[in-house]
Amino acid sequence: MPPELKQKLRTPIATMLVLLGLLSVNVILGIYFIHGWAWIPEVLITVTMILTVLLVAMEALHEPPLTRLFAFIGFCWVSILLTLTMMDYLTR
Amino acid sequence: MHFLPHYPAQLWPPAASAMAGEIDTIFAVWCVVLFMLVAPVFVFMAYCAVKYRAGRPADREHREARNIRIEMTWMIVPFLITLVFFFWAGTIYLQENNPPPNAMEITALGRQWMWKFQHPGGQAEINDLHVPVGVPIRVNIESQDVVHSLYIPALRLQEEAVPGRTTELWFKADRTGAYNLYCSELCGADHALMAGTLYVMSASGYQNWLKQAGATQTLAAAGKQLFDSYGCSGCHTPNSTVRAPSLAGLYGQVVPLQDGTTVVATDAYIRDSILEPKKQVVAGFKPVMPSFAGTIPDEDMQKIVAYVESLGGSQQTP
Amino acid sequence: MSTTTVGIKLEEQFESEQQQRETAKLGMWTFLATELLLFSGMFISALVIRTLHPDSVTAVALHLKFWIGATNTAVLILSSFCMSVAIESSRLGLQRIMVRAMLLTAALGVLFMCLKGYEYYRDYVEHMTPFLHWRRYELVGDPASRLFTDLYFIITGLHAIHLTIGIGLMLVMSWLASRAGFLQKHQNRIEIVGLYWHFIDLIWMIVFPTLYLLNR
Amino acid sequence: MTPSDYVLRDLEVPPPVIDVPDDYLHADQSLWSWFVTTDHKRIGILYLVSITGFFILGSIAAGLVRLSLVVPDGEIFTNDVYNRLFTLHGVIMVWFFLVPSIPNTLGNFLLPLMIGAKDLAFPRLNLLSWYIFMGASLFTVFVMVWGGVDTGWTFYTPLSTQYSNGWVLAAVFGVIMVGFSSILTGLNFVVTTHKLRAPGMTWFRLPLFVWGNYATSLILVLATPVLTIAMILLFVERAFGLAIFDPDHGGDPVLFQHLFWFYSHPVVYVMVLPGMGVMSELVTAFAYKKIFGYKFIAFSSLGIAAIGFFVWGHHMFYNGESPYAGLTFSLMSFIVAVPSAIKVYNWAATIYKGEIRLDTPMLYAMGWIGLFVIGGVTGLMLASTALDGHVHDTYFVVAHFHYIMVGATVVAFLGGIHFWWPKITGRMYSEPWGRVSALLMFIGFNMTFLPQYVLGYLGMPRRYHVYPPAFQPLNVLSSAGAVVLAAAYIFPMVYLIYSLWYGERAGPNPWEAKGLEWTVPSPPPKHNFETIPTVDFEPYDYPNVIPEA
Repeated sequence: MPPELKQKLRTPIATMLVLLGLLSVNVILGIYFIHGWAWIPEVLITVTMILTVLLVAMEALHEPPLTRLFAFIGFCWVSILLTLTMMDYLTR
Repeated sequence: MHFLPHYPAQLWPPAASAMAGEIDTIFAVWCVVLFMLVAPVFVFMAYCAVKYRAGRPADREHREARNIRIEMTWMIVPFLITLVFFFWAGTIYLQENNPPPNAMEITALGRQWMWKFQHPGGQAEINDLHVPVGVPIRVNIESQDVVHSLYIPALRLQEEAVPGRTTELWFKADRTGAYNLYCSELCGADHALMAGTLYVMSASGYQNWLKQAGATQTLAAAGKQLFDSYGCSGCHTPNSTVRAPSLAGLYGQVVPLQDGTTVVATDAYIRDSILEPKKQVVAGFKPVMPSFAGTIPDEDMQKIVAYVESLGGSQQTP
Repeated sequence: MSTTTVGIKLEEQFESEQQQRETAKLGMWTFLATELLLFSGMFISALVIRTLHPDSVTAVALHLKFWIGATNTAVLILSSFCMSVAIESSRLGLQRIMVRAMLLTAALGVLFMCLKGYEYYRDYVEHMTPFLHWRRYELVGDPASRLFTDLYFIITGLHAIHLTIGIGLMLVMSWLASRAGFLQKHQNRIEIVGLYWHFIDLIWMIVFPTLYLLNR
Repeated sequence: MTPSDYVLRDLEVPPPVIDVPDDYLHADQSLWSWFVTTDHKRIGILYLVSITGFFILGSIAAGLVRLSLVVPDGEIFTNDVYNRLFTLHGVIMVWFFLVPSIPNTLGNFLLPLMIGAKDLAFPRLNLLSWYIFMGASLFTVFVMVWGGVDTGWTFYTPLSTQYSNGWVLAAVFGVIMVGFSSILTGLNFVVTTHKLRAPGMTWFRLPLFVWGNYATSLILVLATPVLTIAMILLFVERAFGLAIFDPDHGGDPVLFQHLFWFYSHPVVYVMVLPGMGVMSELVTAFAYKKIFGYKFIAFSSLGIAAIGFFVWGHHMFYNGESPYAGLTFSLMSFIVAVPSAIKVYNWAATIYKGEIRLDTPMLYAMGWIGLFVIGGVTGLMLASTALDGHVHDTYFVVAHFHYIMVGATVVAFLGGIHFWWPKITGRMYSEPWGRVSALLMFIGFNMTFLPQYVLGYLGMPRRYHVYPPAFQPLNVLSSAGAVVLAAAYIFPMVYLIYSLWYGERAGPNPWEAKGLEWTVPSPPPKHNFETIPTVDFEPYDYPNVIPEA
């Protein structure tokens, strides 16, 4: 394991640990907190996990702004589909 | 074909309710706006094509490539004009979506290729709907199989019959008469035959219709419509392409079966051969008839059997 | 470790290597946006079914193997880490480490598939497979539960298909990358495959809460 | 080229012996070279040939539907055959002709030429998308002709999943596959427009056709996956009984409608946006004048693409959708009409004080503007919620979307084909015949679809095999119009193919139009530009003041 690779791997190891940590928090929430509002922290944690993978693991942070836009445009369109469909179902 | 034969060819559909009149006014004003927007475009283009034709000397000075003021005006102004229609139509849409509490309830059941309407008094009718004039009526629409859509042009209204849910449609017809009623959501082969007639009758007319409805529409007459809609007429009529035993004068006859035995055609036999056709196959015919167990509810079965029994010697083609 | 020069073969419609790299990355990101929208159609269906039939969805969620789902998520996070190792070493030209890291990623992918297969087997044993009509369905009393169970099978099935494609891609890439001179010409491809692999992990990170976690 | 200076060919003179130039058409004449080409120009022509074939097939299906509607009791075809005919017409026209029509033919051919690139970003992907398109479409057309599908192109569940006995599974599989082809093409165009522009070609120096094509590709990339998943869910529900939309198990058919229309409304903008792109080119070239309001038109393309994703609920005002959702979708539908209005008025302003040459493309362009305004405003009528209660799923809707799809997209497609024909083939079509076909199309089209507006308001539901006898006169008029329209389609096919061999040679810029594609020789060389041009001129830099002749 050459030293420059070890130096380069610092961020991937950090992301892995962060992700595993968040996962375990979610798992604990899933096991012990089965109240009505428990989904709010779980969704927040999932969103943070997604952002870490997107920005750090897939290096969207170091990409030119255009690629970053393309990384997020998919999520915007999902939110369009989500909000308007749920608006129909929730106000029916 | 059960469309109204005497439906006169005219260029404006009859309006049978106040709300229909209001929707007509929206449409009329929209047509004026359409004309206001389309005509100038055509006239302007013709004018330019003539005036600024290549080679014709014309004043082509100070031609701008952009003019924010003009562009903003013809972006905002048409939008504001059209937005009026959003609010106008929106208010009616909201009225359509909350029926008055005291409305008379009618349940409409859409099934592949027929409508079945059930009046509060229990009277049921196929495809046609008799309603009193001037009374708010709420139609609760259900579907038994695919998505249908109860559409009454004269009331300018339609509502999809979504299986698994009850959707509703309400109206207050205030002009008596007979109006067409359709299914406007594609629902299979005979989507076009799912039509019927809405009879708006005076209050008294409606009452005595209700009284007779129980009696006149004999089981046999109702059975005949069910006989068509379930597709029995597809095979069991003389001119059908499928070879199937004729039902003319069947009731009470002795029927030779495939396995050599014979059976008397009682209503139990007719009922059984509808539910399990393959059990007692008539001699000389192949067992191709599908079983209707589970698809025909027993109150319809009772009408169909009554119809088959009523088939005298010669069977008139439906 | 001979740090060989790392670069890519310029295709004729590009002006510079930089342009070719960015174009390839942009193309991959656009494709991943379409994949995200593909899966989001199912996530929204899951949400709609949950709003229409909350209790039957919870009934099904309690039948799902929560622990296998959790370990699978961890397995994919590890595989995504190995993929980062492969990418970093490919940038430094360390061919052998890169190939080993890619094989490890593929191995973790296979481990995920085995766990998934075991989970399906457990579902089969627990009569949680409504679409097998010859087998009595566990919650036959509650028809609406079928919707969520079927959606569970479709989402995890489609994700598994994508993962199999990913593993296949990874094996082919590692075989190609193990040959001499690969990194001089096609280092960019490792990054593209890496993006795809991270994305599969990202999709599973949405699948895990939607199916297993939120409805408990 | 005004008719006065059109010289009739002297037939006795033998056609000049031409040495084989090195342009993309003659570079390699073998059939094999056409099937493995990665040259965007050849793939554009491959698409042109294949979608013309599908257009003919779809038009035949439409002709038979119109024939069947001549009589009210539908004696000509049985109801099953009628349902299968309009489904065949719908699926072919939507997925195998309209979606690929302008982006995949003219877009493929012109995009690299207009932005000054040698080829698209991913040439092999471009060829792969053609093969996927051909495989999927031929398979689906065979399935729908041989087996027949009677669910309409909308495949509404539970009819398509449980009650239809047509070959729905195979057709749905075909539609999923053709969706991949659109995604790949869209992806290719988006990345090419971003990354492969010539030095100096900033976004505001791009021709507006490229803007339209870019906005279309964005929609293709962002909408098609949702169609794919809707069709996959339908496929597995019908094939393996995995109940998702199945009402017997509490599933909601309206959920399928949501997923389907989330794709299917943006896809109608995929069909019209490239037409708008072609329009900007035609109007500026034949009015010989700078475009009026370049930025407004460019951003309105993006506006339509973005807002187009917020409006799909206006197809579902009356299927039990909540009234508040209905009102929101209705409001968004009114907003999405604004960018279209800007474009139309800006083109009218471009024509004002121009140097107008009424050649065939200009006739198509002017017809386009008129028909699109009618189509657009009737669309707004449909978007007003209460009015939709009356005219939803009637012939009013059929007339509205034909005014947009035929009146706008097909007219722009024909206008674009005529305008760039000399560039694509190096030959000039015959101008008088062109004008005849443009006028004939305008007449035939209006004769076919204006009566349908009236039929729609009278309350004739769509997809009806039999209808009340009172509607027969208008239906006969519409069917007669369809015959004239068919003639207006056959004309261009004849004289355009004729011009391939007998048309006169066209120079690099027969219309004296502005744009990078007109700076290369007429059938452009294989690699478009010897040296990639640096762009320092504004788009459409027609002289501001016409020098007096």
